[in-house]
Amino acid sequence: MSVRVLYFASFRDVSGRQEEERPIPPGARVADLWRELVAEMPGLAASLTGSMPPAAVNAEYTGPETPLRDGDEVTFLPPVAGG
Amino acid sequence: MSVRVLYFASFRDVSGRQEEERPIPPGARVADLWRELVAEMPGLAASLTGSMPPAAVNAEYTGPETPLRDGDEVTFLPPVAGG
Amino acid sequence: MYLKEQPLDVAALLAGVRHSDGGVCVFLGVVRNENAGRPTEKIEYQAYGAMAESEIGRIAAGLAREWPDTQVAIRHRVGELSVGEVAVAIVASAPHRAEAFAACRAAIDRIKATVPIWKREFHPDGTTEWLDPSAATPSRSPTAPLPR
Amino acid sequence: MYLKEQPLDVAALLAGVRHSDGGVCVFLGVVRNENAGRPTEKIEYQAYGAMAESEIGRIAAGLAREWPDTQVAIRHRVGELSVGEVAVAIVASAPHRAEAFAACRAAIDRIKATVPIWKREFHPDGTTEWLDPSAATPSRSPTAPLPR
Repeated sequence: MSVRVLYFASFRDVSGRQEEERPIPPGARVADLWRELVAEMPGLAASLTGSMPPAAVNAEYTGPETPLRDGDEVTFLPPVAGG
Repeated sequence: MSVRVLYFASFRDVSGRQEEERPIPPGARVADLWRELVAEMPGLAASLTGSMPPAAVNAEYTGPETPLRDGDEVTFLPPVAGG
Repeated sequence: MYLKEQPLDVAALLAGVRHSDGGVCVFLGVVRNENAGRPTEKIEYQAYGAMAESEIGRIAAGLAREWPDTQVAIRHRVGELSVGEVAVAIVASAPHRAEAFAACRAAIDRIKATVPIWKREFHPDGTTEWLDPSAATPSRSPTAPLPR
Repeated sequence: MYLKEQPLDVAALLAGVRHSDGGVCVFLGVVRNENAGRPTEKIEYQAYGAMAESEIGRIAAGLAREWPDTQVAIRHRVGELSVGEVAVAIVASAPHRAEAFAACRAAIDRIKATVPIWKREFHPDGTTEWLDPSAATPSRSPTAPLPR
């Protein structure tokens, strides 16, 4: 089981990648994936105010408890600044 | 002693004129002129809510008690509708 | 000169926005094809020119006092306008958007309230009327149909 | 498509205003020549394209529910923009101005709050930073000067 993780803006700079496939254990939730990423790349959490940035699964905002499914596209969003 | 009276919009339609010279007695005020005009042209007061429409002397808003001077340009304003 | 007899050039007003301004709020008053349920064929804007210029100038000066970081450009059309033409154009720009919106809204509200400009609606049936924004419905002025 | 890689065509958006609409409120977000006291040379807008499209669509649908008489057009630029270029254009039109102003303001506020678009400022000294509107001052990201 795996998900595709997309990185944007400062998270792309910190991770050095635009996207990656990532294996996940059965039952993993969005917050579990975030903790895993931060463990590997502590810079992701550098400018964070809360415990986890806003997250999207398959291009829709979702919460930290959302279960991940095989093939999901997951994104953690640094502070947006459109307009 | 006389003033120049300008007519706009519905007041121009009612009076049938764009402007006119009008003799005024010494000491006449804006409200006196309005009463004289309405006496001649009652249609001017037809759609009026107050006793006198807004008035301008020499292209500036002014009140009914303003004294008129020789050569003043006087206008009574139907409801404005710019924009 | 705030009053124009020719079509208003919105692009030219936008070209005047300063490079230090990030928020631009534009208001355009456009001639509608109907009002209060009656179709409109065209509009005539009549102005007391000298007074309208000085009143708009007074409004612009007031805006500059209240929103000193905001630049406001105002143009108002006079004469006969077709449906879809721009009657009034306001471009308010500021470093940030809140001031731009506030100044733009205040500009059009004040223009409508005090500037000596009048608006005659021409209907397809040949009747006309001077609009009275203070009336619940437009005053049916006693003007006869114009020769067409 | 709300996102555009080419310069936004404001005139084309204005041409889409219905003839039944008399009040048109436009907001343009323009690239400023400075931010928080530091000069800006250019801006990069990066978007999570698919999600940004659907989020703007959701915002547009919400505006249509809240202001049913108002037509709102939204375009957002992505890629590299020079100072003075339009980053976002919103055209809200309605029979009367109050709704046009309210819908236009709500549109830009909501776009800034939730649409996944990010903004990188490039300074003349070669440094860059991703803007964090939630920070009091822009976050000084640790990106090194780019080769010029």
